[in-house]
Amino acid sequence: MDVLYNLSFWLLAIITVGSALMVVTLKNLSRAVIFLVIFFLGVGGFYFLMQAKFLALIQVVIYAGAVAVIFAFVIMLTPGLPGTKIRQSLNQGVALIITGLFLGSMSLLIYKQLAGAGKAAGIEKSLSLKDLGQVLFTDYLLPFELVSFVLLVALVGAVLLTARERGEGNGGLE
Amino acid sequence: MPWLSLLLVLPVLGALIIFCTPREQDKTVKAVALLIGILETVISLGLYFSYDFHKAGLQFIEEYNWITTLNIKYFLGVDGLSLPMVVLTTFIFLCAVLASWGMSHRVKEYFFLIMIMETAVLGVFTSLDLFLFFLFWELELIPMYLLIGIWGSARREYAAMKFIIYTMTGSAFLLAGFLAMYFLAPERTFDITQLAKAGFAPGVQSLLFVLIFLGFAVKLPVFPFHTWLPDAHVEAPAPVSMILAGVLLKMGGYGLIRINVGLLPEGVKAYIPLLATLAIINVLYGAYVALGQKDLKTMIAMSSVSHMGFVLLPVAAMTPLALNGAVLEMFAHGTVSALLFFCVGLIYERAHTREIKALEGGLAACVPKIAVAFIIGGLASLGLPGMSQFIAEFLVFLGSFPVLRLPTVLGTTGIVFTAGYILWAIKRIFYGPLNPKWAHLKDMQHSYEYLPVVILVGLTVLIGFYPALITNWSDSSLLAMLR
Amino acid sequence: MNNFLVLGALIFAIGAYGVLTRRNVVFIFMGLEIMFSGVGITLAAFAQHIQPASALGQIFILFILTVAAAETALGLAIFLRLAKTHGTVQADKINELKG
Amino acid sequence: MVPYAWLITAMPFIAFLIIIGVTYRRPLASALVAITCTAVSLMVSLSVLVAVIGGQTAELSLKWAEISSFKLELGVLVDPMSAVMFVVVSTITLLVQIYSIGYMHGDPGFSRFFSFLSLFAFSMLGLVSANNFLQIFMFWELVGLCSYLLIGFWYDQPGVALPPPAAGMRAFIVTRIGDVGFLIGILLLASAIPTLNFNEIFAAAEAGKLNTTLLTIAAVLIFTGAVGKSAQFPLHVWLPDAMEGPTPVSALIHAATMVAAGVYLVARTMAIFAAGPDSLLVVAYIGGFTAFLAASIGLVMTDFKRVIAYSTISQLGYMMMALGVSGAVTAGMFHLTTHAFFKALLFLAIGSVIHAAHSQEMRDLGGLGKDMKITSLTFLVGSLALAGIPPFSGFWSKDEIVHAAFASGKVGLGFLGLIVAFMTSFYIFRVYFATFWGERPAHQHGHHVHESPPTMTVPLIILAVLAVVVGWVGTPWANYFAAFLSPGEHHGGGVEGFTVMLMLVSTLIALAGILLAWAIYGRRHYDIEPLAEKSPGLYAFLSKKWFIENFYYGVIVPYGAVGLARLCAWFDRAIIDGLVNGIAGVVGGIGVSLRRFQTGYLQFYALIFFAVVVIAAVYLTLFTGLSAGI
Repeated sequence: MDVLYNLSFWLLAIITVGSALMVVTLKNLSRAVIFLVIFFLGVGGFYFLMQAKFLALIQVVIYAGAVAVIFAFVIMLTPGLPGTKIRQSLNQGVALIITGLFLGSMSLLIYKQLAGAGKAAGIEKSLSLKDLGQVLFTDYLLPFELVSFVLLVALVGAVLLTARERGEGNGGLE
Repeated sequence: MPWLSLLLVLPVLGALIIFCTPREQDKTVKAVALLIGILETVISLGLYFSYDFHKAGLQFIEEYNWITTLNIKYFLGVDGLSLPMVVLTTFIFLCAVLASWGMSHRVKEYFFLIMIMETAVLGVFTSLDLFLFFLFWELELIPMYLLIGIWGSARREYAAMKFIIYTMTGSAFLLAGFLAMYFLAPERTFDITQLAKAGFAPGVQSLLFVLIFLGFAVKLPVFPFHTWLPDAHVEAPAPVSMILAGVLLKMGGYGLIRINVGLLPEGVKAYIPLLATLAIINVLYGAYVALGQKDLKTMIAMSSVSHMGFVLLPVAAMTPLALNGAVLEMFAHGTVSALLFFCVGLIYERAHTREIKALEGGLAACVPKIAVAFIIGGLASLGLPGMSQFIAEFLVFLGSFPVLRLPTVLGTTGIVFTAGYILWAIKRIFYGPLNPKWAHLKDMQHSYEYLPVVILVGLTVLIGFYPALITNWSDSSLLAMLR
Repeated sequence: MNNFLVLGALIFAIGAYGVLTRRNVVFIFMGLEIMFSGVGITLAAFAQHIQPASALGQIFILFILTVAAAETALGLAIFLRLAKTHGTVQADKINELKG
Repeated sequence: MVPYAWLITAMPFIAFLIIIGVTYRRPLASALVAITCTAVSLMVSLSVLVAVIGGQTAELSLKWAEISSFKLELGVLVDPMSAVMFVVVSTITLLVQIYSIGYMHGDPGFSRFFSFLSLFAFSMLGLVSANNFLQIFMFWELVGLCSYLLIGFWYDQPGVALPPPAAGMRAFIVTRIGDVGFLIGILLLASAIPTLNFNEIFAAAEAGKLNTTLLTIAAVLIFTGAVGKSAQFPLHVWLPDAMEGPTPVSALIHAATMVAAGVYLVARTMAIFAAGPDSLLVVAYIGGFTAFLAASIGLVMTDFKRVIAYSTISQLGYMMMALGVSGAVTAGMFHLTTHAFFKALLFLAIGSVIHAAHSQEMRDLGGLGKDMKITSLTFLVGSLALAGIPPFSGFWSKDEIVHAAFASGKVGLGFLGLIVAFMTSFYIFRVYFATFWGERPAHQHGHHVHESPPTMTVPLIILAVLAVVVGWVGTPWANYFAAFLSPGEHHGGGVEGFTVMLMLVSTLIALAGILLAWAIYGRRHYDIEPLAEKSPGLYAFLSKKWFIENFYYGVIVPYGAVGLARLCAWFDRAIIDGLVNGIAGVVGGIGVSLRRFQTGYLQFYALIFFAVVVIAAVYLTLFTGLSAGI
C-alpha cells in the first residue's frame, strides 16, 4: 500500500511538474495547451491521492475538460496566433531568482516547522460525496449561491466583452 | 419608528429616484429634491420639538451591532448639541435646493450629489460611533469635491483639489486619533458614550487631543489651516457655498465640542493657551483679512473664519455658558452666512462679477430687495441685537470671560472690525448714486429666490428674539457632557 | 504531507515564473491556472491533514475552482477584446496603466 | 398704569411692523400709524410719570432665556429716572414725527423714514426701560443701527460734506469702538457677580461686596460706551458727520435722545461709579474737556447745522461733567431733559430754514427773520435757553452744573464751565444773527423764502413753550426735579449767597456772549470771519477741528485699518497660502519622481508585488521565530 502510494505520488509529481515546466517554457501555444491538459490531469490525480475524490472529478471535468478547451478555442479564434512562436519575456533571471527564493523559503518553512506533523497524514477515510453535498447545501448555501451568481456575472460579462458592438463591422484582428 | 435612520435614508432614496429619472426631466429631478428637502425639514423639526430637553442626554437612540468582531456599531442618537445642527442642516439643504432651482448644467448629477451630501452631513451629526462618524465624515468629501470641481467657476479644479487635499490630510489625523482611542480604551470600542467613560490618562488625552483637533481644525477652519476656505468658496456655485459655510464648517465645530470637549476634557485643558490664542487669531486676523479683500465672496468666506473663532474660544474656555454660545453661534452663523452667500450668488448671477470695486455704485436703487436681504444678513453678521448672532457672541463672551480674560477682551474688539468690513462693503456696493451700467439689473422675482431669504432671515430673527429655542436644548446636554 | 506541500509550492513557483516571464497574455493565464492548482494542492493537503472529517477544506477548494474558472473565462474574454482593439497580445505592449 | 409700562416700548415696535408689513406703499397712512402709536406711548408715559410721582415704582421682568442657571431677562424698570426719560423721548419723538410729515413731504422714502423713526423710538424706549445690562446693551446697539440707517437715509445723495452712507458708517463704527469697552465692562461685572440685573449689581456694589478696583475699572469701561454714544472726546468725531442725515433725525437722535443715552447710562449705573470714585474723575474731566473742545470748534463752523452739532457735543460734555463732579444724577439728568427740548427745538427750527432756503451754509443765508417769523422766534427762544438766560430752561440746569462743580471743590472745572457758557452764547447767537438778521446775500435775492407749513411750525411752537417752562421744575428755590429723582437727599433747602452770585455771574457772562455776537455779526451780513484775519493760525486750528479728524481718517483708518488689512490679505495669500502650496509642490515633486515606477506594464507590477511577498516570506522564515516550530 505504502509503496504503491509513494510510487504513484512520485510518478504523478514528475508528470505534473514536468508538464507545468513545459507550459511555462514552450514557445508554441498549441503545444503548451496540450501540456496544460496533462498538468490538470496530474493535479486531479493528486486530489485523488489525497482522498478528495469529488475534487479530482471536478478537476478533470472542469479544468482538463472545459478550461483547457476554452484556451484552445481562444487560441484558435485569434487569427495569427496558433502555431506561431512567441518570444519569452526579458525578466527571466529576476523571475527565476524570485521564484527560487520563494520556493526555498517555503520548503524550509515546511520542513522545519511541520517536521513531526507529516506522519499523521496517513490514509483517512475519505469524505463521501453525500457528506459533502450535505454540508454544501446546508451550511454553505449562501456562499454557494453567491458563487453561482459570480459565475453568472462572469458569463454575462464574457459574452458582453466578446460580442461585437453595433456598427463595429466583422471585427477581428487586423 | 427609526426616525433618525429615516432621516438618513430619505436623501439616499431621493438620490436613487433622481438617478433613475430620465436625463431630460430636470423639473422632476428638482421636484424630487425639493420634496426630500421639505420632508427632511419636517422630520427634523418634529424630532426637535419632540426631544425632551428636561431629560437631557441622548434620545431617539438606534443601536445595532454592525461589525461584531471589531465591536463597531450602527449607533445613532441625538441630544441638545446635535439636534440644532440637524435642524440647521435640513434647513440649509432645503434653501440650497431652492437656490439651485435655476440650475441648468447637468442637473441630474448635481441634485444627486446634493442628496448624498445631505445624508453624509446628517450622518455626521447623528452617529454616536466613531467609526460610523468617520465614514459619514469622509462620505461628505466626495460630493463636495465634485460639486466644486464640476459646477465651479474658473479655477474650480484647483479649488476642489485644494479642498480635498486639505480635508483628507485632516481626516488622516482624525482617523489616527480615532484608532488610537479605539485601541487605548479599556474595552476596544468606537462607541462615544462608552469612550466618555473610558477615563483616559491626562497625558494620553492630550496626545489624542492633538490628533483629533488637527482633523477638526482643518474643517472649522482654524488658522493657519484656513486657506482652502476662500478658494473653495470663491469657486463653488452659490448654493454649494451656502452648504459649505452653512453646514460643513459646523461639522468641525460640532466635532470639537462632541469629541474633544466631550471625550478629552483633560486634553483641552492641556492646550488652553494655544487654543485661546488660535481662536483670537481666527477672530482678529480673519476680520482683518476680510477687510482687505477685493472679492465679495472671499470677504464673506474670511468672515466665516473670523466667526468660527467664536466657536473655538468656548472650546478653550470649556464653560457651559460659552459652549452654549458656541452652539448658538454655529446655528446663527449657518443661517447668516448662507443668506449672505445666497445674496452674493444673486448679485453674481446678474452682474457677473464679485469684485467689490467693479460692483461699486448704488445697487440699492436697482435691486432694492437683494440689497435689503444682504444688508439684513450683514447686520446679523456684525452681531446686531434681535438677530441670532448677537446673543450667540454675547454668550460666548459672557462664558469665556471669567476663564480667559485677555483673549475674550481681544475677541470683543473683533466686533468693531466686523462692523468695519461689512458696512464698508455695503456702502460701496449698495449705496451711492446708481451706476448706469447696473441700471438694467433685475431684482428678485421668483419665489425660489424669495423663499431662501425668507426662511433664513426668519430663522435668524426667530433665534435672535427667542434664543431659548436653541439654548434650552443645548444647555442640558452640555451640562451633562461637562459633568 | 510535506511532500504535497512542497509540491504545491513548487507548482505555484512554476506558475509564477510563467506569469512573470511570458509576454503572451494567453501564457500568462496558463501560468495563473498553474498557480491556482498549486494553491489547491496545498489547501487539500492541509485539509486532509488537519481536519479530515470536515468538508470545509474541500468546499473551499471547490469555491476556488469555481471562481478561478469564472476568472479564466472573463480573462480570456478580455484577451479577445484586447486582441481586437490593440492588435497585439503581448503584455509588454500594453501600458495604459502608466501614470 | 405702571403694570402696562411695557406698552410704551411695544407701541412703536408695533408701528414699525405695521409700516413695513402693511402701509409701506401708502406714505400718509404710515405717518399716521407711527404718530398714533407714539401718541399712545406718550399717553402711557405721562400716566406712568404721574403714578411714579405718586410714589409707585416697579420692575417688570420677563425671563428671556436661562442658560446654565444664568438668567437673561427682558424687563421694564419703572423708577423716576426712566419715567422722566419715557416722557422726554416720547414727547420729542411725537413732535418730530409730526414735523416730519411736512419736512419729508414727497420724499420717495417717506414710509421707510417713518418705519425707521418708529424702530428708533422702540429702541430708545427699550434702552430707557432696561432693567439689566444685556437689555440696555441690546437696545444700545439697536439705537446705533437706527442712527446708521437714518444718517444714511438719502443713500444715493452726494451729501453736504461727505456722502450720507459714509457718515452713517463712520457713526456706527466709531460708536462701536466705545461699545466694545461697554461690553467688556459688562463682562467684568458679570464675572464678579453672576447676574446682569441692575438692582442686584447695584445692591452688591453699594453693600461693598465687590472689589473697588474692579468696580472702578468696570465703571470706566461702561463710561467708554457712553463716550462713544454721547460723542465725547476722543470718539466725538462721528456726531458732526451725522448731520448728513435728514434734520428731523438730527433733532431726535443726534440732539435730544440717542446721544443723551450715554448720559443716561452713566446716570443709571451711578451706583457703580459711586462705588469706584476714581471713575467719576474720569467722567468729569472727559466731560469738561469735551465741552470746551466742541464749543471752541463751534465758534468757527460756517455750516450752522454743524455749529449746533458741536454745541450738542459740548452740552453733552456738560452733562457728563455734572455727573462726574456731583456723583449724583440730578444735575446731569436735569440738563439732559432741558437740553432735549431746546436742542430739538433748535434743530427743528434750522430744519425749517433748510426746508425753505435749501442751504445750511451761513454765508448763503441772512435776513430770514422777516419771511419766517415763527421759525425765527422759536429759534430765538431755543438760543436763549441754550445760552442760559433766565428764565429759560437752559439757565436753571446749566447753573446747577456750574454750581455743582464749584461745590465739589473742582474749581477748575467750574471756571471751565463758565468759559464754555460764554462761548456757547456767542456761537449760538452768531448763528441767530447771521441767519435771521441782516440782509440776504446778493446771489440769493431771486429765491423767495416762505414760512414752513403748520405741520412744522406747530411742533416748533410747542417745543418753544416747553423749552421755556421745563426748567422751572428745578430752580434752586424749589428743586422738584431733584426731589423727584433722588428723594433721599437734601435739596434746595436754602439758597445761599454763593448760589445767587453764581446765577448773576453766569447770566452776565451769557449776555456778554450775546452782545459780542451782535457786535460782530448782528449788523451786517455774515461773510468774513474776524478771527480768520486776526489770528489765522488759531482759526485754522479750530476750523480743522483740532486736526483730530485728520489724524483719525488720515492716519489711523488708511494705515491702521485698511492698510494693515491689505497687508494681512497679502500675507494670507502670499505667505500662508504660499507655504501650503509650497508643501504641495514638494509633495508633487516626490510624486513625479515616484511616477517613474508606474511603467504601466502589468507584469512589472506583478514582479514587484511578488518580489515583496517573497521578501516578506524570506524574512519571516529566516529572521523571525516562525520557522522555529510551533
